[in-house]
Amino acid sequence: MNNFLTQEFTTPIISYFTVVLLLMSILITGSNRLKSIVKFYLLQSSCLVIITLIIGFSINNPETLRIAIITLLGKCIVIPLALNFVIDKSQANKEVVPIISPSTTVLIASALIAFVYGLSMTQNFGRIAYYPGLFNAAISIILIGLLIMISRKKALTQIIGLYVMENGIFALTLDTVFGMPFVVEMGISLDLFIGVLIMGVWTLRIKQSFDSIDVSKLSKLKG
Amino acid sequence: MEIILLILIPFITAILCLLPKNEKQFAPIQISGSLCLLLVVIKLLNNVIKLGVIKSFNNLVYIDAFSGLLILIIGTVSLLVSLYSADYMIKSNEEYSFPLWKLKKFYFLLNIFVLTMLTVVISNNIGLVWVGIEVITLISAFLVGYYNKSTSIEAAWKYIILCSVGIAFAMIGIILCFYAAIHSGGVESLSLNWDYLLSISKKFNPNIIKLAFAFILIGYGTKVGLAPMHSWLPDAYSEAPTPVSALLSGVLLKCSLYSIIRFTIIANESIGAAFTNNMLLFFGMFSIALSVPFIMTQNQIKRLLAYSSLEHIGIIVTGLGIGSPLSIFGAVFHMFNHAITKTLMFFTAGNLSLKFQTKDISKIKSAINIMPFSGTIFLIGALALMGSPPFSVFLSEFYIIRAGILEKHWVISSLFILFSLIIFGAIMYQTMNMTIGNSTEEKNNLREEVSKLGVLALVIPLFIITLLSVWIPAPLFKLLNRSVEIIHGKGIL
Amino acid sequence: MNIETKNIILILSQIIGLLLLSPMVNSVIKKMKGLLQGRKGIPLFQGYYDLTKYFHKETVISDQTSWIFSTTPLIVFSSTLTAGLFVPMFFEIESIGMFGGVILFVYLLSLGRFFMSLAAMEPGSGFCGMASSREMMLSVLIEPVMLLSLIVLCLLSNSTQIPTIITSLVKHDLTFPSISYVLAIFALFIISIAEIGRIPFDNQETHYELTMIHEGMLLEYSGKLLGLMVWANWLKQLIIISLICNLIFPWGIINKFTLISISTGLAFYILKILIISIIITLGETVIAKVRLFRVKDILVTSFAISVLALILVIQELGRVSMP
Amino acid sequence: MENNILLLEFSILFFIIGALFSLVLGLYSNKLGIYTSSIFAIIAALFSLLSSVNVLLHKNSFKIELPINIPLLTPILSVDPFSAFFIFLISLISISVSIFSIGYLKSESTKTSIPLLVFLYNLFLLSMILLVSANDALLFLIFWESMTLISYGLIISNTSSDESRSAGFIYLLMTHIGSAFLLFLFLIMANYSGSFSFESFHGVYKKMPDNLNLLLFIFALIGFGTKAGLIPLHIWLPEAHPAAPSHISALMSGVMIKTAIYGLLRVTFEFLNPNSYWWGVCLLLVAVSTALVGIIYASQENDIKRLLAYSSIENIGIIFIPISTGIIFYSLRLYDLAAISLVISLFHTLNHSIFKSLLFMASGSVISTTHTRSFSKLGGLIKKMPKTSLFFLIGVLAICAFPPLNGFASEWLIFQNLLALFNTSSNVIKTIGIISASLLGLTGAICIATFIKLFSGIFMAMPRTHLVEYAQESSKSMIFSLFISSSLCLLIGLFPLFTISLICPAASTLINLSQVNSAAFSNNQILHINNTVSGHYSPTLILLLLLSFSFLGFIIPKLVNNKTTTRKDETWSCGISPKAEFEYTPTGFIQPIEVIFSGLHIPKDFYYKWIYLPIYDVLNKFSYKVKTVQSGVVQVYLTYIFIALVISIIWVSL
Repeated sequence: MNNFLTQEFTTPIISYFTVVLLLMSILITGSNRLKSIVKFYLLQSSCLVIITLIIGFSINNPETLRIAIITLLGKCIVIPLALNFVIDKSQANKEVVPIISPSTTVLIASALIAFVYGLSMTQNFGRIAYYPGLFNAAISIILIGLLIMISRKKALTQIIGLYVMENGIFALTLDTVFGMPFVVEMGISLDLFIGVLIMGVWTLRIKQSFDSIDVSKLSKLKG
Repeated sequence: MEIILLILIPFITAILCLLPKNEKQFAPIQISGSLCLLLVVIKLLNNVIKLGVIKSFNNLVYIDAFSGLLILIIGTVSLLVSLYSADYMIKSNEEYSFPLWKLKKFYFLLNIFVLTMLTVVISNNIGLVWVGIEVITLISAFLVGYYNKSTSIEAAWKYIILCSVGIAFAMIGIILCFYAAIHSGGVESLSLNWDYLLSISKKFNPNIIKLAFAFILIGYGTKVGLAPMHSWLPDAYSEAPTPVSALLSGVLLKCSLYSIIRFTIIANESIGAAFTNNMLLFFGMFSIALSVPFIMTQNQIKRLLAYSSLEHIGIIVTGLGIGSPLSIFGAVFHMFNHAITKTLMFFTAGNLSLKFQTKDISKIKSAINIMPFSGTIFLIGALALMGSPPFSVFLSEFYIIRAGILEKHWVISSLFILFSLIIFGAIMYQTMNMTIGNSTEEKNNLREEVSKLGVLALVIPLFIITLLSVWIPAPLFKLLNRSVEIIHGKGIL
Repeated sequence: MNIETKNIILILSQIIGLLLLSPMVNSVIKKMKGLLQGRKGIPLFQGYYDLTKYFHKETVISDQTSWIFSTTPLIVFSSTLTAGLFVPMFFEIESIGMFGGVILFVYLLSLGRFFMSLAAMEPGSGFCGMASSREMMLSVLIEPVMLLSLIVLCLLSNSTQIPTIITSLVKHDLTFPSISYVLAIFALFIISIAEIGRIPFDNQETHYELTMIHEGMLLEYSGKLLGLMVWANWLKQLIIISLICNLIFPWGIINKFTLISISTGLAFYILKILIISIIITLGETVIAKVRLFRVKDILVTSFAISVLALILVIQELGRVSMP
Repeated sequence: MENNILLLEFSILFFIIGALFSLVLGLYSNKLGIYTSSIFAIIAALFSLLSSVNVLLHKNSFKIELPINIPLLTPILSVDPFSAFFIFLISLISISVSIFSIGYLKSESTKTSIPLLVFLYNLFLLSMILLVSANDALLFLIFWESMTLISYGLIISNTSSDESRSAGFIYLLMTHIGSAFLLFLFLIMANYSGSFSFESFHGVYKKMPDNLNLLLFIFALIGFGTKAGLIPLHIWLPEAHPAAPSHISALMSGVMIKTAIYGLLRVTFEFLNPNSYWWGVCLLLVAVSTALVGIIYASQENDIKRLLAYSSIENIGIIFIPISTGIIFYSLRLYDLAAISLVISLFHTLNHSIFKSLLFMASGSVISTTHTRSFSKLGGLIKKMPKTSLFFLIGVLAICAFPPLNGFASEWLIFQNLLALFNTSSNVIKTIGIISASLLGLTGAICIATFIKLFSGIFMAMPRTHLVEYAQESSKSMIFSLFISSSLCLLIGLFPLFTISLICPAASTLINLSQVNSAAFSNNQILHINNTVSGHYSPTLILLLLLSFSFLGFIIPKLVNNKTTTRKDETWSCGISPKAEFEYTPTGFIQPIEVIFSGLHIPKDFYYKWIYLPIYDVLNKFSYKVKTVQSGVVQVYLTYIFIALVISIIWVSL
């Protein structure tokens, strides 16, 4: 199939999905229930997969399919499953009192997005990307991920925050250097999996020794 | 050949460490393993010094003098650690009344830990380096949480979370770098190889490289423990079993630093040294400065050492930031010295806190009378660590200051001396409170204080740092000088 | 006769002169005091009677004491006498220049004082201890001032030899007497009174232990040891007096020895001594002994005076440029 | 020449061997360790003594290369007459101290761990000898620090006492502050000279901007002054000396603090070229006040070793007086006079080393037999330990500068030196010079009172406590070493010119004159200084007179009547049989002087309370404030990372 996905054709589609990506991360910041957070994460990942496919075919990169599949497996199946498993194990579904209330977090998140877009306009880092919108979105998603980790108390939410960051990074790779060399891809996704497992283990350990996964209890070591 | 062995030996040791039937059997396996490792390392270094650079496994492995130095550090420290833990881990296991499999787990993870660090320093692919460091984090987290107390779990958790975030940032840096590479006409398949990047780095887009460097510095800086990303460091060090703390501060820091430096070299090639130097200087001095108040008011022996590690990392980074051959020589030399000295300190501190059943400084009294050997060496080690001759730390710090003044960094050098004076005072005060003074407890004789291996573990590093203060052996000097050439372009000679 | 023998003769005669004259001078002062107070006063040779009496008496010393206690009188005696050689009576000895100047003079006196108060600590009697502690306090105040005032005089004549000072005062090319010189002498005079332990600083005749300073230190001495101590004290008194008088009236120091010159010199010398002792006596009769800690104020004042003198000296000599 | 090199190498070797052997044998048996270390030390010291004397006599100099291999460092020992003088001093003192330590350590062996002590002892001596002959700034620093550390080890050698802990800490901290300044000094000089070897430092001031050498001089003053114990940097001295074993305090006060003099003189005169007499004037003020304050503090002490420590501070002040006059003369280009002043200061350095070590050793033997340092608890020891008391008295006479002992010789010269300031043209210098002369006199007077207090307190009258009962005369070796030192006091006092002729080449190399005209000091064997307010002093003659006159005083009563009897009876104390309670206590003895100086007297802990403590407090408060940053909440830590990231991104985009 000779390339019908021209830049003109793909740009709008990509930008739609970009918006979805941003939206998902904002929703994650906004919501309280872990399960729903996981769902949003799932959605975000899956539209990352789609973006992968589109971009991949548009610059007809041979590795597209492989990357897409790995991502699908990792981000849309294994991680959400594992997270859900841990959530069930630790019977902790609701983020009770976050450090920063969801609404404020949302505001901050949008402020961040504004900041990033502004910065990229002045410095136009966007220049380096195929799709400037996606690039900016990626950066903002990374920051939002960090924001989530900062604003929440539950161990799990923090893990999810970390994965949102990973998504951001993934988006970044898509947009700048499509598909890094195979080894790295493998390595990265590998320790995403290891990561999630280990995180799960630690969450459970926290659960059993603090009988809750509320991280704010973990503040004995100071000074 | 050596390279394969280098990877193989720790692996095999790790496997063997799963076999033993009683706790006495770990020591011989572990020690012999790390001895062989050290031998291989020496052989390898010999080649490195002869050939200059070793590349193999179609450019997957790249060993030059600088990685050689790191390998040497890893080999030496891991040997010391094995010597020490032979005695210590048994005692502490008794203290916590852990089952045997805990020990197995410990030794297994220990070897894997070493293994990963080795892969990090010998691999040519910055992506692989990244993966390696991530893996190290995940493994060492288990070692940090070994005792399974609430505090140790907390420490481990913070360690994982913070470091993973840092690593994520590092990833961004790598991506940007890769991008820069392929957009300045680099071949994709090679564009993560360090040597290749270096060769084409002239053509990079400076803005992107700057951004990438910032991300890398923050990212790996978290792992290194540069202020203000250092927050996990004292917790992890204080909660981990002593041998692990020694490895963490002695080696792991250096490995992460190694990857920063590798990247700095590329950045310097493409955008000139000024930018990177300023950033390094800033973070270095900030780390030193931040360590001062915590050391002054510290009341826990291992946290004290942890913060002193923060200071020393600051010193090394400052040395790199000053950016003259001499200062860089000081920095790399300091990497080695700090590794050895800090290991020594952690060991002695471990002995003390095991004897007194507490990490609380105010509860440790008159150690030098109660356990003459460890107490004395603890005092001497503190002096050495604070950089007073005739110990090698003095030399490396001296070179850095000398370079600083030579490069007209008046303020930085003065602050440097001022801070190190305050820290000297604080740490010596704490140390003397712990070691000297009249005691209520009865003396116990040298025999039951430490085993022969324990003695070795303390005497060898002391000997090394004392020797290095008067006589730097030619091979080591070659190694250091070469690494300076690699980092700065020209050596001090 | 050659210079050596001449010097030796002169030195010997100085020694003998000091030894013989010192008891006399003391009793002269006492005599005059007695007359002034309307008593008959003591006979002029009382001093010699006392000494012979001391030398005949049995010596009783405390059983707490050691060799230091019993050798102290000798040391005090000899150090005082040695110091005495530096101060010309009425003839100058060239070779004295070889001995040492004012600094040595002061330090020899303080050597005597050191041993006196050390020995006073030995018997462990409260009175002696108190006395020696007070003596030390006095000496702490005296020494710097004495040095300073003497040094000022040295500067005037650019030499630390007392004979040289005196002779150069006569043939000094400065307008003489310069004010600085007068001030220095004044300071020195006050100090000397303190040095020889007379009213208002100390009272030689008191018999009340708690007020004794010098006498207090001799409390445990008896017999010939006491005799030596007393004699040494009189020697010191004579030396200081002749220092003062020779500085105030620097004339009449002879260096060629004919019968006439010797006799005139001697007569003139005795006259000077008399004048000084009259002044001292008058002072002692009109002034009362001051409280111990008031002594400080007087001596500090004289210190200030000599500093003033120093500054003036520097001004005056500023005109006469030096290398 | 060659044999000098050989001798010095031998002595270094012997020190090292002695250290190792004594450590090993000491672990085996204390006694053996003590003997080995002392004997080796004595032999080594003799070797170095010989070589240094050779150098001083023939005014030659030599170099030795050490087996040290580290970048930036030229491992060369070079012994020129100036260093040779200090080697001479070190070896001289260490011989007698080593002899002393044989007996002393045997009596002390219960308290401290002998093997470590003897091991460090030899290393200590070695480090000092290496220090004064180091020819490279980095090498100098290394030896300087090593000396500090070893002495620190010796101070805390009694590890089970809190006193030694605090003392050791203060010592370590203060000396390190000093060393920091030295580090700066050498680094800055190296910047201009291009290397660290002392040759390259010669005349480095020519390459510097103006007045930088003043700054460097101040650095040097602080750096070396800390070690020497200039006020207000002296606070470690009175703590460290009592904590250390007595033979070590003898070495520290006798020799170690003198190495600071060495350093200061070298740096000031060879590298920095004092070019304004104000340096000298200010230093003179510092010196005089140090001497005065030091002795006032000493006078109020009731602890033997603290008293001696304070008197060391006083003497350091006195040593600095001729140094500052030297600087004044040098800056006025009167090089001969400058050289003379240096000779004088070195001469007093030597004398102080001798009698101060004598005093410390003697008090050491008193302390080790009575087990107390506060001499208001003692008394009457002169009957228990007559020999010791005799030597102690000689030491006291020397330190109080009484003719004809060595103390007076140097102090007399210092007076003459101050008078020599009158030959300069500036009125300020004249005034200050003369007034400081009289203040020196004041110092001397207080010194006399102080030492009467000390001596009478220890040795005289009745024992005040039972501690004295079990006291006994100290062992042969101790007595012998005391004898050596005190005879040195006497000999140097009687024949100062020989010593001075040894010192002259040292001073002349420093100022690099061809030679000090030692005629300046002598006028046919009589101490005398040319071209000053003239003065003469002939110790031998004075001794002769004193002896003959005391004979006179002895013979006259005999002539009058030679059959008087002498009887001992108890002290008269108003009819009651005398008790120790009736005695005048040392405190009571000094009280009047205390009262007079209550005006200009600063409380002892002033420096600690008002200079050092506030700095500490500020730091501490600040630290506790900062400490809250590490709050233990992981989210906060994440925020830090976030902030750092944002900042650096902004930095990048700037």
